[in-house]
Amino acid sequence: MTRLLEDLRKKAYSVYRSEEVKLLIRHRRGVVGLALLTIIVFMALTADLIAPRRFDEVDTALRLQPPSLKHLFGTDHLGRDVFSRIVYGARIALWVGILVVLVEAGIGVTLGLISGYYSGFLDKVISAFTDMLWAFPPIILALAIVTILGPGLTNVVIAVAVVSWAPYARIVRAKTQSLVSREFVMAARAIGESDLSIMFRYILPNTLVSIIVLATLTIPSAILYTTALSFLGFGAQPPTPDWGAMLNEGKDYIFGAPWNSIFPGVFITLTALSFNLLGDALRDVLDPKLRLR
Amino acid sequence: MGLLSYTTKKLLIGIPVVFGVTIILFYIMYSLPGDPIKLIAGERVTPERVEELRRAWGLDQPPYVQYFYWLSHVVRGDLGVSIVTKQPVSYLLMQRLPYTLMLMLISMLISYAIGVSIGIVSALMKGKPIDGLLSVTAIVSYSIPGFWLGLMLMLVFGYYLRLLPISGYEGLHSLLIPALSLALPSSAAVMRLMRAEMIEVLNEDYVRTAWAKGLPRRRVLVVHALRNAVLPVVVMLFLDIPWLIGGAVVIETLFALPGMGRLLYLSIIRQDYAVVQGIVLIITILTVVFNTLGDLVVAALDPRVRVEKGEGM
Amino acid sequence: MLTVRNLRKYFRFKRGLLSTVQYIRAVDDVSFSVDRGVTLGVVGESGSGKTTLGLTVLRLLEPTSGEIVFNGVDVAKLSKKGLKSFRRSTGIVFQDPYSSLNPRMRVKEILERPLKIHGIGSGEASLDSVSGVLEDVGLGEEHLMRYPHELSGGQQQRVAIARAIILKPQLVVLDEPTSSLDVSVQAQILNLLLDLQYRYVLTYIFITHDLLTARHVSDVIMVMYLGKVVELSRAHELFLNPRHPYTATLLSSIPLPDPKLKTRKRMEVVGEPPSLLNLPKGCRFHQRCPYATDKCRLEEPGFTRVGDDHLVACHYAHELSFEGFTLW
Amino acid sequence: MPEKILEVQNLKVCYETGRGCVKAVDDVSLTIFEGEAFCLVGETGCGKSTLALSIPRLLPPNSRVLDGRILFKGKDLLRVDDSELQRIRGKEMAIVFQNPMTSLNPAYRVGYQVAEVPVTHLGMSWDKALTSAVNQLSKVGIPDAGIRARDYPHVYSGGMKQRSMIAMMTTCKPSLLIADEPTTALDVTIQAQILKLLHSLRVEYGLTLLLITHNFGIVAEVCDRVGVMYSGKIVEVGEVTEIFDNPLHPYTRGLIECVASRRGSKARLNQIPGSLPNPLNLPSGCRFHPRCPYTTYLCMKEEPTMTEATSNHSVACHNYKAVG
Amino acid sequence: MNSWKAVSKTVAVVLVLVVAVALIATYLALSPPYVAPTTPTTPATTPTSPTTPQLKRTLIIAIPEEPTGLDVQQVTWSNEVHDMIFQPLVVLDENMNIVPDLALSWEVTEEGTVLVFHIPSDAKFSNGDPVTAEAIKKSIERYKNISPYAEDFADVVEMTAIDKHTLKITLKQPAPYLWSVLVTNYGAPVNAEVAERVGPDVFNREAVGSGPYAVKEWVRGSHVTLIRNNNYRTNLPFVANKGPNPYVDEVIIRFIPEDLTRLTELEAGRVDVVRGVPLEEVKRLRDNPNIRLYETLAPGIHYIMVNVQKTPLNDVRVRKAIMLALNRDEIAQILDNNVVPWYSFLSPSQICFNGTVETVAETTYAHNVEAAKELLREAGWVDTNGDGVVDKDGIPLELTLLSPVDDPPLKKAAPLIQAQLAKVGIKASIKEYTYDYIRELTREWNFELALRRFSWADPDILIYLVHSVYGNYTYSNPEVDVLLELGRSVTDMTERSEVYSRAQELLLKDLPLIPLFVLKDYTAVNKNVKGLLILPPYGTMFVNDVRIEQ
Repeated sequence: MTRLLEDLRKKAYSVYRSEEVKLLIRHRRGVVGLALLTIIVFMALTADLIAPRRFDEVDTALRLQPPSLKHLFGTDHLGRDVFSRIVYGARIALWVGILVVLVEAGIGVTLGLISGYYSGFLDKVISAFTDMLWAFPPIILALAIVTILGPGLTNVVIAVAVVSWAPYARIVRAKTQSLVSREFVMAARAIGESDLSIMFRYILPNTLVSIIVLATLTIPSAILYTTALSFLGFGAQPPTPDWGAMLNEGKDYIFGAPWNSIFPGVFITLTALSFNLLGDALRDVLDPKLRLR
Repeated sequence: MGLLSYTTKKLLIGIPVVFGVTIILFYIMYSLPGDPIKLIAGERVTPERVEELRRAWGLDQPPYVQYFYWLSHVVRGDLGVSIVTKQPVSYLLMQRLPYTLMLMLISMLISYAIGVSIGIVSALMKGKPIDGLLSVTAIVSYSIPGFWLGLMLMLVFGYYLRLLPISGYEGLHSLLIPALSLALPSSAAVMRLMRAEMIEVLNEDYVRTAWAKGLPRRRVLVVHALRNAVLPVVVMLFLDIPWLIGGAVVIETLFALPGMGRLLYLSIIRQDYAVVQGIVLIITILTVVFNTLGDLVVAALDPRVRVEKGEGM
Repeated sequence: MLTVRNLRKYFRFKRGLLSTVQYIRAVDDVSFSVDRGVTLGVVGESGSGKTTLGLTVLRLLEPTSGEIVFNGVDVAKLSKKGLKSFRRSTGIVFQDPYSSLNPRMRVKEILERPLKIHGIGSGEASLDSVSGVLEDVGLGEEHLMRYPHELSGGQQQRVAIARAIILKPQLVVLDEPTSSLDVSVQAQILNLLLDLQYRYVLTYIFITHDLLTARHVSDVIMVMYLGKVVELSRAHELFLNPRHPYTATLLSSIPLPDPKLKTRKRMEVVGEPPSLLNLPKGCRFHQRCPYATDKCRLEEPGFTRVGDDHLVACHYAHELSFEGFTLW
Repeated sequence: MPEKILEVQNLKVCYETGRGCVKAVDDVSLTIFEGEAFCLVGETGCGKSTLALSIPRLLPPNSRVLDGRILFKGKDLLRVDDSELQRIRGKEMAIVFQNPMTSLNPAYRVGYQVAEVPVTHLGMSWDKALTSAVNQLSKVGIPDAGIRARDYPHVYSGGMKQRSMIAMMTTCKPSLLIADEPTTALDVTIQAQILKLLHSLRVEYGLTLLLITHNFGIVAEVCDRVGVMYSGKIVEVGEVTEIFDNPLHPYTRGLIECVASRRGSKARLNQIPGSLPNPLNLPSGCRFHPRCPYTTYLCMKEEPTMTEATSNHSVACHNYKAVG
Repeated sequence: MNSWKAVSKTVAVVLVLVVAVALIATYLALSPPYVAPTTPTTPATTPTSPTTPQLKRTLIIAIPEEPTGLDVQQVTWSNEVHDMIFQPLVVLDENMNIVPDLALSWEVTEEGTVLVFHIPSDAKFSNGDPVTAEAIKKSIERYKNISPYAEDFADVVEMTAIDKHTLKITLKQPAPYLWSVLVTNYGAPVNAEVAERVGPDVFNREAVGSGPYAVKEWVRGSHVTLIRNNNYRTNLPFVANKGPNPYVDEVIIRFIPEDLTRLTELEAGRVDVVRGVPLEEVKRLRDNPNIRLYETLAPGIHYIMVNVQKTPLNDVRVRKAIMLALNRDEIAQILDNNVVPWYSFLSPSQICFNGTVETVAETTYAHNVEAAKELLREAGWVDTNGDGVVDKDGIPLELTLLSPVDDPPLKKAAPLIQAQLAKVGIKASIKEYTYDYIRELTREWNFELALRRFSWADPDILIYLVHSVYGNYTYSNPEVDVLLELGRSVTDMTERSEVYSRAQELLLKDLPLIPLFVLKDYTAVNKNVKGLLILPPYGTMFVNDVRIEQ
């Protein structure tokens, strides 16, 4: 009996998944995004193998060499190999992007769930707070927060997350509100489910798709924000091969050694692009109605 | 509801937002590490002198006293004096604001002109190769960091082609590259929204009704579809202000433009309380005003908005 | 078994920032009682408050005032704990079967939740009662591991019914259980509901806008208009001898599936129901009633008993007859 | 014999989905005569709305007409150019949709939306058109039409919106009015009013009505002739009394019998077992055979074609004689 | 409802108006600050002798920062504009000797507690008021009252005008450091009478001094136009022209904060002199045949401040290891050789600089990885686990290096320093803060290694860095304290230099600061500008002999 059920479960699950996966595969842009992302993830995972040198290996004799076979992307003002730094930088970009999203989703989803489920005073307070955040140029707030916390990647992650959870709160709130009036929530109450159980068993799972899609779509902006902060000199500490920090260092040599600025930017763009393409595809397939703003 | 009371109401709602933002900011500035007085005092100044300066600037007071002091002056139109340059904040702002406004205006013109027109074209060509091409272009430009784009444009137009000034302000043409770097990523967002809205509206029942009535194609597309599709884009136009200002901070810093964004960046670094407060106050007020303007425009365009929706219990 | 007295459910409604609070009187002073094993049909058009009534009776909405006495206990005053045991003896089925099932739960989990919450059975035992109830509603074990979207509309509604009866409740509220289903499936579900009622001696409150269905399943029918009960009667009697002009209009408006009745003389009303926010004084139907007098415009009618178990809320319940019309 | 006003021949329409083009209307032929009221009846997803919308070519963009002809007054609508089509729509052929709530443009006043029609088709000036719009609105029973014409649609009730739609669509006195479930979203009392309005307009303008519905009650009340659809096919066509008194297709029979009628009470209803077939996975042979009590081996193997049972009654069933 | 139709129109009109007004307003607002640089039309009038080329009569100088005020006694920092307006009593020549400017001569008596200045009888402020002993006294009194640096004259107990042209300053104690104030424009007399009459705000806009040029117009955000002060007289020994410059009628000082723009303006010929040349551009400018680069060494060094209170940095061997681990030539290389590697604590542009100290330091602490490792080993730091980082008692040698984001040379050097330290097994992690914040952290002893700099012509600056009381920092050595205090009172310059050399020797043993380099200051000048003199320590420009050929 149980055996049979287990088999059934697996089968049902695979059917359910495969349909969406099939749709995703048919989504050409999504596949391109996935391929790009795979390359970047591959870079990040195998950095130690594919990077010809360490990211912090200084050799002043080799400084500001243009791209060549030996140094694919040239060298920077300290004679570090730009290609190697880019490869190691992929780790940071991915790590930062995902961490920011985890933190901001954590904040946003919790607040959104609470304010959507308990309408009334709590909702008004949270919504007002969200609105206020919305009206505030995010980069400025992030700048101020980083200044308080001190520079460093972790602090940048916190700062960016703290200023950008609003979309999550809004979307989860809206979804929750629409779900609360849905009949299955009413039915759950009719069988005696508690509030907490309703929130986590009935509402959260149904917002999950939106959250995942939103997460994919906010990773690029997280990356763009953190690199912007690094670019302004508030992010990763040298010699971390953060792409934004590389741009910050490279811009002094923009005319003499433009490769120092070109390549980090290209890779920031590619990473953001891969997530954007993937997120778009996910949205098309999973949650066509989702709006970011 | 009358126009006046509607506007007043919307503006009244904005007041707590302005207060909230300034209070939060004040405490943030207060908790910034480092001591602005020591920063301005320099290397050769004695501790007694530091204390004297601190008293003179009122920085020995608890933060809420400082806030109310600041607020009471703001109400009288006095934004205070920059601790670094000793110039009145309002003077500094007046000097810088035009550049930032101009930058924002130009970039908004560019991004909305590009975004709206391409969005419409793309929506009407939905599913055709040209739509795919435009959409991909949009996603790509959406993924480019504005500051890097600025750097590249600077390299190409300013250095290689020597067409435009590299940085600094030498006249309106100096704003072209910065505005472009601000506008391109945002135009992609506009285009995507415009396209999505247009496609959605084209699928609306009332557009089908318009076709069924036998109206000419242009009338259906412009009068019935576009009119409704453009609404969210207009809303976005007004809601985008904070984002644009945020972008201006980076772009102005990169291009060394004498605008408000760069002043803000410098003032945060130098902990020039009064200037930061003043700029953020202006930004928040601008945001609230533009949001209200946006609401008004929406209300003018969409008759449904004027009826207040009720709330259940 | 269930007696409802003077039940009211108002919704607050605020216009603008400073304007006064208004109330939507969705259910206004409704009283009735239902005996065990009986089906009470609640009939009305949209905005009549019939769904709100159903939800309020089960305290899924908090009543504004009034009593809901279930097995001698006032449900409206129940504590959290008491409410839980009340939930155990009641069930509800909604209109839209898909929307009433959590799309992220499998059928098995959907049906197990009530057992878990109320601490009934575990493991094999609960699985047995799940399989049992599935069989009752005409589904098999192959459906256990499915997600709701993998089922057809009829099957979904069967699952919803199974969830409502798995705790062997006494009272089940059926809120338009068939109206979103295909015609050919409606009959299946109605038959199922009747079978279950017979087998488990269930009491139904059957909410519908479809008079034909109401007549088919109900013993007693209550007609509602804008939050008020206008007529309450045995089903048979109501259809044979409607006494409220609104009931007569409703009956007369049903398109009957018989081409020969095409040209029957009908009872007609003018206009559309007013907004709930802007209810007329006096009888709520007077603006549309062809028989309305000044009395109707000023005075709200109370109930008049016109026969055994037949109550009508009309000033002229005794006078009016609709003999000139072929209502039915 | 009255003139044929509309003739649909072998129409095939499908919808693009992720899994190929799914046929919604499959090889349907249909003739409608001038002045009559023809009903297409069937359950959700049987293709009746697709059929209706394909006539004025108002299908959504993800649909495709694979084959067939739609002859309206002798012209093949599938092959006329856009400007010609524009002249036909709203002038000679009108359509009223299912959901009045979303069918009016929220951004314009109702009077304006009605007036657009005469301005477009009759070359009327806006001033005159607006006056005629008020007349038209009062004709369909909008009280205080002069004032209400200046309202925006969102303040109208559902019934009034549907009335305005009808007003808009009948301004040019079209010869064919397609009504796609015009009352499904409305309450019974309002439904009765709208049906009455349609009837009176038919009498006044002599227009031909193609009504799409799933409600057999409405069929009986409104129509002269009926076509019953099941799973993209027309399975039975005939005069309304014929269909009700002597249904030849087991599906038609089942449907009529399973409707809770005036007769029974608390008795078991006759029911059609099972549910509608999935259009992605249609049964072989006759599409109804898995649910049909009369199924034979032939039904599973071979798709039945339309046969004329009597002069005004055709059916697509191998065993119609046994059913009747 | 009808009002809404009106609303939509009103809104449309208002919007159009707002946009239009905004456009016009911004355009108007943007126009004035940008003044097209006036290229003075060649005077068609007097073609001087055929041998002398035609002269341009306006010198245009581009500087990065606009002064906050023109009154040198009210500002916290002064610049080229003040140099033009004001004239110090004395200045430093290129060998750091004090030479007369406004003053004719001076005497130091009573063991350095009395200074007597002789003022020329024809000395005048630019407005014609005579510069008398009384006027200078008033000026210094004003300085003591209102300047943020009033402390500078704290040791002055009495000032007396012996006669109209002789000023006697009595000091509490010998104060040789006072000279470093007097040689700058801070110590230059202002016309205190005018200042008193017009009030501080107006004087801050229209300051009056006795410098070679006088304020004509200050366009905020753009430039200051200065006109020749025909009352100007100087006693500078190294200039030929002791009166007003006959060749340059006007000096325009433009404020162009953007480095590249400043240079573009120079290359386009719209500017004659550019101050604050970004180091990245030096190479390019050097290759430009039309431009001459003036190079001066900064009056101070860039260094690593070490927290000598903290283990393991309290061990002098570790500090010496760091000193030896650094390859200053490499640092200079990545800074495009715009710095001079440095091993001691005073730069050649500072008073009391002694070249031998530097030579000795250089030989002692020349880059030597092995020696550094050996010192670490002696101190007990050995790499036992093979991770490349030396350790002791299981604790790896990890240090935090504070690096200022807003000091480009130090910021760039930081990762290289990190890499060089890694070669001897010291793991340094960089933390970037603003320069000012790092200064605060060091004051609070909340640091390990901090990249810093100082810039002041007088060696007395060291007292603020390494004195156990005045310095406030972590280092304390009574011998050094004594020497630095002595340096404040020794008036004889040779003797004083000796004192500071001894102090440096002690510091080189203790290494509370680890010197890195001395920065080169560059001024880019159009080759047509002849006779310009730029002198250390501050790169002060002397335009007395300038002629601008066309």
